[in-house]
Amino acid sequence: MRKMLVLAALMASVTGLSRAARAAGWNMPVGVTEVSRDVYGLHMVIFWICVIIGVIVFGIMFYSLFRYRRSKGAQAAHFHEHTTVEVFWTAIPLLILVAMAIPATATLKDMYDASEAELDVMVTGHQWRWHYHYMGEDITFFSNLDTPREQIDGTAEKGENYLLEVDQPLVLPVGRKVRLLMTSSDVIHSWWVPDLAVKKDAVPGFVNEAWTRIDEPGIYRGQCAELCGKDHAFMPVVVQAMEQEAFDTWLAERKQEAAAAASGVDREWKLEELVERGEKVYGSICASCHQADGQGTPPTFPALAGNQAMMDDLDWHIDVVVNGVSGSAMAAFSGTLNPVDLAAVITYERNAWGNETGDVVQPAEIQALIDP
Amino acid sequence: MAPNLPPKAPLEHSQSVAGSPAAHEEEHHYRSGPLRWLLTTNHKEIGTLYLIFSLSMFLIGGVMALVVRLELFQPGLQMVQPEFFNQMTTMHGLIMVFGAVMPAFVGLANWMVPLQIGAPDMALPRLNNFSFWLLPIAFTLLLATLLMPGGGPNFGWTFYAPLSTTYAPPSTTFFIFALHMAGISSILGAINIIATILNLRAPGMRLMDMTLFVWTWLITAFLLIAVMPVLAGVITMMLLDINFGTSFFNAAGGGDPVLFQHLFWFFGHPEVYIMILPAFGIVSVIVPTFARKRLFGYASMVYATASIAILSFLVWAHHMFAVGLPLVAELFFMYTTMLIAVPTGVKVFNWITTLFRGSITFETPMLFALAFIVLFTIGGFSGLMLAIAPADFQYHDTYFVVAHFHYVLVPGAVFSIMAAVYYWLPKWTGHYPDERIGRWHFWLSVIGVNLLFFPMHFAGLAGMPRRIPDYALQFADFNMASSIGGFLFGFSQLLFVWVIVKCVRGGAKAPAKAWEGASDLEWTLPSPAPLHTFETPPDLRGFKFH
Amino acid sequence: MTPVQRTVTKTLIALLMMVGFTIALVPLYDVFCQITGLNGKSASQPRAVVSGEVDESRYVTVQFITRTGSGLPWRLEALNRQVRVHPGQAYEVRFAFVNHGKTASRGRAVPSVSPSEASLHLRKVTCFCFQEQRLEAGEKLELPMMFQLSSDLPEGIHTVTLAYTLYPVAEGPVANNKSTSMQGGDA
Amino acid sequence: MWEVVKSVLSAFFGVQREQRRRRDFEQGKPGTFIVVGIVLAMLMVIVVMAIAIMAAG
Repeated sequence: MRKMLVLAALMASVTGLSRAARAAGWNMPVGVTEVSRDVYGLHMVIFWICVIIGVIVFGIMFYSLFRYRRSKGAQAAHFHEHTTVEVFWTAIPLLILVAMAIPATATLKDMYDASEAELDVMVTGHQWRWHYHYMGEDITFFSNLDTPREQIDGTAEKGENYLLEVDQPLVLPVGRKVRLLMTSSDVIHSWWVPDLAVKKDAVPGFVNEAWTRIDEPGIYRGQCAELCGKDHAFMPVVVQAMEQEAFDTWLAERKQEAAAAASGVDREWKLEELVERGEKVYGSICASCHQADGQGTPPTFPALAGNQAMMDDLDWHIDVVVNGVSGSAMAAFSGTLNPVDLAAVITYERNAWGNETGDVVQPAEIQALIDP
Repeated sequence: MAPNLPPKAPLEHSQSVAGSPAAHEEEHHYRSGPLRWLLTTNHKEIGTLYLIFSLSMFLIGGVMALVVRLELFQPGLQMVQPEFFNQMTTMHGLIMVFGAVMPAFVGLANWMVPLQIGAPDMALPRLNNFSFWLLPIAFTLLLATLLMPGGGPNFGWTFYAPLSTTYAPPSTTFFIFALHMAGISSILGAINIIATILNLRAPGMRLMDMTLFVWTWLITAFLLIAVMPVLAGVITMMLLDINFGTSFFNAAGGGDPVLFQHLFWFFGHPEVYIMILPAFGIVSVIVPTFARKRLFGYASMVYATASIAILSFLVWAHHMFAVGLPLVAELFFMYTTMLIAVPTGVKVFNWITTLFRGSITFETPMLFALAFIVLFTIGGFSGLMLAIAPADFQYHDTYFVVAHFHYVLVPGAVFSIMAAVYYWLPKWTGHYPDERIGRWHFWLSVIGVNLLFFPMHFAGLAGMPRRIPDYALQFADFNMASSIGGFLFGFSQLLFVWVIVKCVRGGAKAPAKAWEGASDLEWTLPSPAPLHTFETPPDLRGFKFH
Repeated sequence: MTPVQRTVTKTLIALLMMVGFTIALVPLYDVFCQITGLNGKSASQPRAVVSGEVDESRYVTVQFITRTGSGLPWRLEALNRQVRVHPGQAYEVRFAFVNHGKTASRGRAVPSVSPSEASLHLRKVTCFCFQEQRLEAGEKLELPMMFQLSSDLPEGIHTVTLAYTLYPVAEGPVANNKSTSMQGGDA
Repeated sequence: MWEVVKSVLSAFFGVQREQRRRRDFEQGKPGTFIVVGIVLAMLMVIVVMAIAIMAAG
């Protein structure tokens, strides 16, 4: 009875301890999906197994170090072999491992079963932002880091979600199985949200899949987990989970917005309008490599300010932005930006930082180019 | 205890040494100055060169780590830009793995393998000289890439394609050449060690009479022969992809970036054991000495080492659980990885049982060896956690992994090297290392290393990815603690340098058998060991091994 | 030969074997991928339709995703974005290639199948991905892709995603080496 | 032969009795042990693979 009490007290203090550790942000989050809870469970089980083995092994070790000090007159014994003991300490870990492997296998199988998903989202890694495509809904957008440069450089106070905030989060409905198809347009990235226990590499040329079913509405933050170059630290993942109705409303709004953003392809745009819009696009898409001042970081990212080759050859400039450059970090933006944004950013680049070409690229021209 | 000296000189022993070492050693016997060190074929001098080289690389790589820790002291970008930060993490990893830890073990092998098996020198002395001198050239080239346009390698020490091919800086070709040279050096070193151990053992010494340091090195050498060609192959493919338009790792040309990771880790996982098996050997030699008791389960230790070596070829994809392997592959690699914990556990149990009912003293080498056992085991525990594939999705590529492998490599491999240096310094210099400074070095290192790496576990679990120059605010406390620990650990290594310099210059005279409980063959030689030892092999019939 | 030379010779032979093994690993990996479906690679050669039983008791959704890599002014569009098929049933879908560039160029669509286990059970009878395409400036080309999911497709798979990424094929002799001699299976 | 297999198996787990080891090293040929070791290692791979395939269902 007393043993039971001691055991119960021990258990209580242990769970209390792990809860405290979690609350303080010292432990893995339990997360908001069934899978993430399973993973957390596995993590804690294997952790406590390690702790128990550690206490026993280090206990014996420190006891020996203390008890058999020569300064206390210890005389060395002469044994150096004991088959029974050796078999015993080989067999016990083996059994523990087998016991551990069984639940781990079950959870892994669960994680791999992406069948019967109700929503498919294509996730594409770019240097250094994520792009989301709601398949079947024709909604696509980039998700860029939203932390101001001043906070990173230390000239402004850092916000609560420093480096973990984006301009447009991935919005998902709760309670529905969502399949995430991962790929990349350049190097290998890895899409990770700890609260969902989803981490999957985005490999260029290949498609990986993962899935999640979020239980609670909320905002869940993660980061790119695979070194992908200079701004690897600056491409967070933010998932906003909302109730089905709210999600449907969001979806409808998104579609309207997309239509509005793409509208005006046919009309004639003024230089100032395009430059104004282009500056925004440039800031969120291009500035991470070519820098806000257009100076780039040669030799990897060429300067745009004062780039004579670019200013002289309008067609080439358009081609590079629209179709990208093979084997370089310059991606093709024809599939990810609408014609208005493309025209705007090209016009901006030709008229900013002293690049006074006065060229105006009309969205209609780009539209004609992409869809002849 | 002592072998029956002088020996009854079986002639075939000295004849078996290629090209009779006595003959060509004479030619440089009278040489002095730098040329002597450039052309030396003596295993002790080459061993010393390796160790000095390794120490300087350890310090250079350490400075790079301090740059990283300095930047990570606080959130925000203060000291360096991300481009340079990535070069620092990459170079730190490459230099520590290929420039510090591996050459240190080769240096120890050069010094101690012939002394522990009663051989006059390494089997291939001239090759030995060549394989050493490749290293300074390789690492000068590697360091020089930092000054090239576009900077040095910035894609992590694992250099995953296509970041290291299509998107790499122009200096990558030089990085590949440098790595090729370091690889050739390792292969030649391994061939030499195998030839020495298999052929130059003194008469009467059977394989199962060898010390565990020699045993673990023999197995390590075979691992090197097996996997270094794979590394050479994979970097050659990178070279072709970058400069000759092939597409091994480029999806655009029909290649596969994941192939790179399979090849790299097929080399990389055995490489991990290359860096830890000799450490097992060192600890298995030091612990019995200061416990004054025979090593428990010698045969088990040898078998466990061989077992780990074999299993190390079957676990590579546990580094790639998140890459999108099919379920069956994930399960296979999860099971094999869990299996490898068993022989590793056996080793730890054996060391502890050796301590049990011993007669223990705590000289500096013993302190480092004991810290090794505890801290390496902690690294082993986190390794076991990482083996659980579903949980690995959360740990993978976070600071939890950084904590894991640093626990295995710093208080693991590096502490074992320090233990070995303290242990054998009396034999090398004839003086005991200063015990007081040694203890300061030990305690500051232990405190520093734990303060440095333990908080990384928490940072990783809380969600901090590795290889980032800037991080979210909830990781700030962990990183500040780590950085303080990093500086403490880093600067306490100056004490190590001081102890060594002091010991070379003088100190308490050491007798032939410098440690009371030591029983291996090297302790039958005078301290310091003369330049030429065992020129006529000792007769070991009747010698009491381990 | 002295014992040392013998040992060194043996070690060198082992070393050479490992070098050979490393070289063999690249083609072996491709073979391995195709046998196990690792990485979602599908066969690079056309295969014949197996006329067997069509499993009419269940439907599998097959999705088609098209993407364009950088450096090629093309667009690839799946004219049937999603089809529902019975395992065992042969089916034809159509894709449109458009070159909106001002010059002729060559490209290749690299396929990937998800989940990767499904690639073992996917038989492509005709596919534009088996060879590179050449399009004149402004040319539009419609190409068929005929496939069959074998009836032994695992029960658990309800959706198969086929992704095609367009990559440019550079003009000139180097490019030819690239896609033919250096790579065994080009996925 | 059975003795060799037993020795190699116990080696896989890193457990070996001094007596048996002495006998192996005095009587056995290294070649047999290496061959048996390789065969058993392959067998182990196959067994683990089979378990994985079964578990994956």
